[in-house]
Amino acid sequence: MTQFASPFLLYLGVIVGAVGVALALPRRGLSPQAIGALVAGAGLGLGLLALGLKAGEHGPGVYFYLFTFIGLGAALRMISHPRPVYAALYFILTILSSAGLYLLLAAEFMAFALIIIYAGAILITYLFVIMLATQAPTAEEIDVLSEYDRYSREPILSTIAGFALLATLTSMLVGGLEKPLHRAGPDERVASVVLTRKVEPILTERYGLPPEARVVSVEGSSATVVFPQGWGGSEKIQLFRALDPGESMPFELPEEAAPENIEQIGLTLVGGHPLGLEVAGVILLMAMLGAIVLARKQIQEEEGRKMAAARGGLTREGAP
Amino acid sequence: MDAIATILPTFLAAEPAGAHAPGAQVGSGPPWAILIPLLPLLASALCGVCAMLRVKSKAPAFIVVAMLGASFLATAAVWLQGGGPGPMAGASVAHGWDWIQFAWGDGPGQALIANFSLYLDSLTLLWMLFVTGLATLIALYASEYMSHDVGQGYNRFFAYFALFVFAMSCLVMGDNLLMLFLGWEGVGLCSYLLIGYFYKKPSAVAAAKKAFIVNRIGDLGLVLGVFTTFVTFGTIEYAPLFEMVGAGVDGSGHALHGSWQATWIPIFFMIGAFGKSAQLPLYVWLPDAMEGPTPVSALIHAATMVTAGVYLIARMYPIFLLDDAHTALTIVAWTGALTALLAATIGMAQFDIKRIMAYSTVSQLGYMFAGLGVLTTTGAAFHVFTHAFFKATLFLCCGAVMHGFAGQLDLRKLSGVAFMKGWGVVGVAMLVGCLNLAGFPFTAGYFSKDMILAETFVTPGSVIGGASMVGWILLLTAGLTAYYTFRVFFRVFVGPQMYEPGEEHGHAPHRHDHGPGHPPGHGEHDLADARDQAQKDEPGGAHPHGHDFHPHAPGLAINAVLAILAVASVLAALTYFIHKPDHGWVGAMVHHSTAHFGGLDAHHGDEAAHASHGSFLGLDPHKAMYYVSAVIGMVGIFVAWLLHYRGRTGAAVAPADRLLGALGPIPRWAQQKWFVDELYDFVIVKPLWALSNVFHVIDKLIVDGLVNLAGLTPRGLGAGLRPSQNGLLHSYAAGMAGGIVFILLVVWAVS
Amino acid sequence: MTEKLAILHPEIALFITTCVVMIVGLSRSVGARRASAWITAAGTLTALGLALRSPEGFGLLPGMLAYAKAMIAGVGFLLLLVMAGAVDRGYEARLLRGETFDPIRATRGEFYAFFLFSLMGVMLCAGADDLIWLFLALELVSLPTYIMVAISSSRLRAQEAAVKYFFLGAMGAATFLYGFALLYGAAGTTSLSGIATTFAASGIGPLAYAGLILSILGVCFKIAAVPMHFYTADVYEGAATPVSAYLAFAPKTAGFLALMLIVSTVGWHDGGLPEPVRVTLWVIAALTMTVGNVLATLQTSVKRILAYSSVAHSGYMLVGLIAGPGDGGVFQNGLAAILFYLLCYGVMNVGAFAALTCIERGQNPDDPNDLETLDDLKGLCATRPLVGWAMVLSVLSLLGMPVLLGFFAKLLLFSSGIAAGEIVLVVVLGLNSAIAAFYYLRIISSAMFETPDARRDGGRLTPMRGRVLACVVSGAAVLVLPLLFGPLQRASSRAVSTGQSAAIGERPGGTQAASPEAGR
Amino acid sequence: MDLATLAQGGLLHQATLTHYLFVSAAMFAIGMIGFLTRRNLIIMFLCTELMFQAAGLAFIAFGRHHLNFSGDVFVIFVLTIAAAEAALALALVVYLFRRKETLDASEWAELRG
Repeated sequence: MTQFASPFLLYLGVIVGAVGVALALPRRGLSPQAIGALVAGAGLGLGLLALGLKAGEHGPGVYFYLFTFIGLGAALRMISHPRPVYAALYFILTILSSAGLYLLLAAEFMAFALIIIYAGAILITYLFVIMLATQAPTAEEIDVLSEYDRYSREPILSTIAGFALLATLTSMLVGGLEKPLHRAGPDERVASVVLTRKVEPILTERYGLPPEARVVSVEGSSATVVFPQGWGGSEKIQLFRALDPGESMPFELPEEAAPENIEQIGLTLVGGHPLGLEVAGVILLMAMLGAIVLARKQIQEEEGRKMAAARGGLTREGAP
Repeated sequence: MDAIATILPTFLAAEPAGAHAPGAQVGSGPPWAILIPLLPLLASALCGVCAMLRVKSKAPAFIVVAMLGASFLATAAVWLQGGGPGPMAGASVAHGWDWIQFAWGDGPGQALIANFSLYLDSLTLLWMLFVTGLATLIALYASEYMSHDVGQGYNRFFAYFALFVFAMSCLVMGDNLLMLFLGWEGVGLCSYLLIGYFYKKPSAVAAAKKAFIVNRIGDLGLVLGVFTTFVTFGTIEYAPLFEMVGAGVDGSGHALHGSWQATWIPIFFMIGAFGKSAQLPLYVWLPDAMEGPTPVSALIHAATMVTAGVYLIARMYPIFLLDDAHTALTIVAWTGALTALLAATIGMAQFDIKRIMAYSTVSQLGYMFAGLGVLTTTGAAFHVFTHAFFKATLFLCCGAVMHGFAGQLDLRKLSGVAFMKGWGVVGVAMLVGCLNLAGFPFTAGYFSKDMILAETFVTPGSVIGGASMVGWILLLTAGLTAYYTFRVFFRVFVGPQMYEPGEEHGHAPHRHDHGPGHPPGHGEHDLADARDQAQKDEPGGAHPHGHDFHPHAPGLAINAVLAILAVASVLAALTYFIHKPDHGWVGAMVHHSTAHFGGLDAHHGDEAAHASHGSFLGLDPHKAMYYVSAVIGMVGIFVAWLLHYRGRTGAAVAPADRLLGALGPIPRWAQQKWFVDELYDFVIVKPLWALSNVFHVIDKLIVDGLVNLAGLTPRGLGAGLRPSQNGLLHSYAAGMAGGIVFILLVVWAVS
Repeated sequence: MTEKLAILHPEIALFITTCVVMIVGLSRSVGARRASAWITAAGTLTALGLALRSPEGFGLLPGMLAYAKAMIAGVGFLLLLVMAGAVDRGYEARLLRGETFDPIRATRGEFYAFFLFSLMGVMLCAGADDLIWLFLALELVSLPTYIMVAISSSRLRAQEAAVKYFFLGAMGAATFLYGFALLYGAAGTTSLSGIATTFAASGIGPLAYAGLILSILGVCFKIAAVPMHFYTADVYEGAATPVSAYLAFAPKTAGFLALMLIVSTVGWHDGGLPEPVRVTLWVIAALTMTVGNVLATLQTSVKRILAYSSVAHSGYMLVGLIAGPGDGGVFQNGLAAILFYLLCYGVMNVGAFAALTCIERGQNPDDPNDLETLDDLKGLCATRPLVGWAMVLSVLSLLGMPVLLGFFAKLLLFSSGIAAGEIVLVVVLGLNSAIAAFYYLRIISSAMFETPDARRDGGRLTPMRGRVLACVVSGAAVLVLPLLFGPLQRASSRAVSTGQSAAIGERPGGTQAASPEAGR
Repeated sequence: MDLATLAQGGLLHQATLTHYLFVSAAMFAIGMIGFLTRRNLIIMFLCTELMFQAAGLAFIAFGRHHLNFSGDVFVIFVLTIAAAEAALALALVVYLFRRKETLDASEWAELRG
């Protein structure tokens, strides 16, 4: 653990953070939320300092710190804000800064997917429901805050539990990285598929690979090319004539051949987890059905009442 | 079908039993033999389905009859395939599926193997032939007999009935002692359920409870026997077991002769057999078991289940012979003889004909045990075989009478039944049964009883202590048997025609054996009228028959079954003349099984040697017994004729009654079953009760306190934990979070 | 892809049935809507047939498919018998009478669809070879059950149960998801066998342990093990009894399959599990048994007793998980013991819960009360012998009475625990079995020996035959299945036999290193 | 440096990874604290979403460290499940709100013991 963090600072940061969060949660009586937020921020700073000091040149850039502070700060505000709508909006902020962190981690696709799906779709649903399920403001009280939203329940105990979890978890996480992790490396299959498709046009352009030829695999800096049977060539393609079908040909791989993020994800997703996709589809279907079953009540009940009332009325009127 | 085709190999795959290869001389039998037990099980399940669907027809009876018939045919097929109609050569094991296989080491005796496999030899087949055959016939009989219960308990009855046959075939056919035990408990359970079949009647429930408790004592013996066998031999499978017993060594190769196991294993098994086969002192449950429906009495409590004890001893005979002093066998012989005598004397004084038959069963079982004790497994098995037929006949006749006369079983209230319209078949069948039971010359019962009687005098007293004394007791009993048998016959079936309906006539809630409603067609008696009459009826008071009651003559199914059984009882005698050197067909079957004994068998080898081993008043016992027992039987019948037929004018009045005064209180004591129940009450129940009162105080003070403490600890802990379940979502979440932290901390601390 | 489809035939059958049921359930005709239960039954049985023919799968326990899926479909069918009509009782009648349309109750087709979805999820757990798959399967198990609880009854307490179940379940899901993230981080792959290979090759670090422990704890929610057990009693009590029966089997089975797969990645090498994992499971097992049993002793509601006993049974089964496959012998194979126990528990549990649903009382025939408290059970054997005895048999079997099914199941757990050297834990198991007698015997004595309270409504037999059938079939199975002990035990130990070679055989130098020593 | 590494813009050092993991763990802890302290059902569920997000961040960081995309793919599925769960949870909340006119989780505490 000492390799990547100074334990003292880290635990101090956790404790300070815990105090800050405990203070930041709304309570009856004195509730110094702003001070709490500052203290919690200091705790986070200490924690990051504990890591950053040991990281030296490997430390993350300034954007990491920016997104972290915004993200965790928004998360803290989310759990302490008495108004559900604001809480949800702060959660969106957390999501946005998470997306920023994703970007720093070179996961562009996931960053944008996160924003579109989470911030754009799921959270908006939340907002709808919050608005639907909150008491409508009355004339006297325009600004109704429910009792249960205004105050936290057992803030201190909960904070202790949460930060104890954080402390143990962090110890294990940081300690777990002490020994170099087994680095799994890219999925060879995926890289190969991407490259064969990318290398083909490059070869065609540079070496005049005929369109009939197919690159079947790329390894390091050599590609295996397969020619169709009975293929005769012109002068320009002389280079390949010497090669027998299935033979490898060394070539210089240009940088733009590198697979793009979205290609990699797509291939990993479809190539590696096709059944996961199916199951996810089933789950979504089930969720849709479930949401319908649970939420369809009100409208139809009213119609049912109307229908019943209408039927009753009709019979009453129709009866002599 | 595909699914079934897949299930079968998945679950029933008859993989070679890895841990144990059956002994070389025990081949593998036909795998379809497994159908013999499984068909009744299937029938039972189907009856359960019928019960579910509330079937209100006789469908369950037909299912059971069909399945049991198929089971009988399968038994016969196994027999014929194995060399029938004679005995099978040697034994074979039909492997059903691996059942229990525990191994805690590789050495011998470190594995408990009990497969669901069948041990097929001629002893097994002998038993199974009459078990399945009689069960089929009796199920057919019951289909009519129980018809008043259609739509109520009918489904249940046949489900239990078929389940009984399954359990019985497990008992008889299992190739290991665990399967025997399974069957043993299974038949006990079915017997319990069927005795208590009329569970709304307190006496039936009490009888079921009595049977249950008394049988548990016997079962304790059996469990000890199985356990000791396993500890001694390291196996409970017959094939390797008999191999070792044959060599006279235990599981680790030490010689067994003279060891404590050689004495005690037989004694344990013997106790088990006494419980199941109603021998002294554990016989008390059997007469009470007559509370069950009569077909049950016929099948379970006369023909099959109660002979399980005989089977157990016969099956384990090699182990019984290991003991050079023959302790267990001597006890068996004496217990058998005394049981036979005691039960016969009680039977003489009873008035309930079904109870008489029950005591007679106990008495005849005593004969069988005496036979086993004096080293004639053949005689015992032969008597089991003949007894199964004629006793089933007798019970079913009693059942027919009971069915027809609204539960009337008192022999003082019935007379001349055989000559009433529609009762001819019953009368003839009854006569055949009585002649057999009385040992009338050339009946099956005569031959089988003779064989046992003769052997008592053949077997030297040096081998089985007091064997000839046993013989004399049994001879006396034979006379008594003939007397009480024909006492029933002369009083109930012949003589002036007279009857008085039983208490079921109108007593709807108090059904004895026989449900409240009579079958449709007998709706002529008005229920209210009948109840009125029943109120006037004093129990025991002699009333002329009259009112609206008409006896209800047996129908086709009952008559057919009685006819078949009567014929079979007669024909059973013929088996004595097949395979004559082996003392008949049954003897041949027994001799080709493990019940055939090697060491002491020399004197059974040739007829010439017999005379030198024992004699009956200087004569060859075998020859002498033909005459002696015939004479004794005739005398018994004659006495019965004298006392119960000659000059009898009514049902209740017989010359015997005049004689009773001369005998003083003895007949009354006999009628009170020699006060054995009271004796048990006094010797066992009362002291136990007193003791239990003493213990109760101790119990209250100390044990209860301890138990309460033991019970309080979890309750206290629970009360401590209960606040955690306060119903609040947040508390639960906090508990979960705290738990996660706790476990992470524990692990962090450990690693 | 196609080779993976081959192992998914039962799931595909279930999914097709689901689609059909969803469509049929929308039909205008009452008769067609009524058919949905039959269609569901047919689909479940088809899945059972297909499951028995499952080929070997992939991943760590590839031999498990046939046994596990057949068990799931089989017990699922029994549960379906109990559940059929649980939701839509009386609704159709009321609709026909022209009373208010109550959409929350008009859920015939949907209810069966949720059941099938959930069952599908349990089956998918058995074939999981990847963390993603496992995650999706576990979610597919639970999400429908949340709705099933909510719609199982129109009473408020069903909704309360749904809230607790859903929200705590989401927290549990988040926990194991985080655990999965750390596992992925430690191994660099989501494939379970890949993780096992990595662990075997380069050891297991604290990161991996954190991941394992969080995953195990998260999945503990599904099996209702301490510390994730809090919801159990409330949810089982609040949900309609048939749904409680389902909750006691399906998520538990899914959870144990998942746990077996997760724990297989570290494997049971020479000295058993790696110490941190062993300690985790040990603590959880001991606490689970004890907490479940002691809380059950205080209850008066049979449903709560069964709920806490369900907690305790999870604790028993964890002993098998700690023991692991041993050296492959049937006597020592803890994983086989778990698979066998799950089957037995499924059957006994259906018997006990179904008996509660067989008798109805209360004024409202549309939404009657099931048997609930111990007092309700009084004299059940006398008044309703069939139901009563089936219940008594099931409960005796749950108690582990010799010669009944539960005895054999527990015997295997005991023996595997002893073989693995977990003597203390086995003693705890024994003590807990004794404590369990306290409350099980209370149920039995209520049903058998006490006389029914004359003032109480005696109740009437449910018009739904399926429940009685399920009850009686389970009661009979408890008696008859011991006869098939050998084949079932062999099937269960075959189911995990190949997994053992995969988990242990891939250990570098494992067997090779041992052989020269053996030679010397 | 091979192409796949290039595609992700260089190696992610363990020291950097610890930072991301710390943030993810903190997010998880805050989510849990929120779940424990808030009584509004909707916010409670938002907190579980936050915990899911924490896992997502860990997945992405690990994926970057290992230079493969299984982590990213896992996050796609996490998003899917989160959406499905949210749909169900919100439907349930609406349903419950209709029955009791409150979103207070402590109101649902009839079953206990």
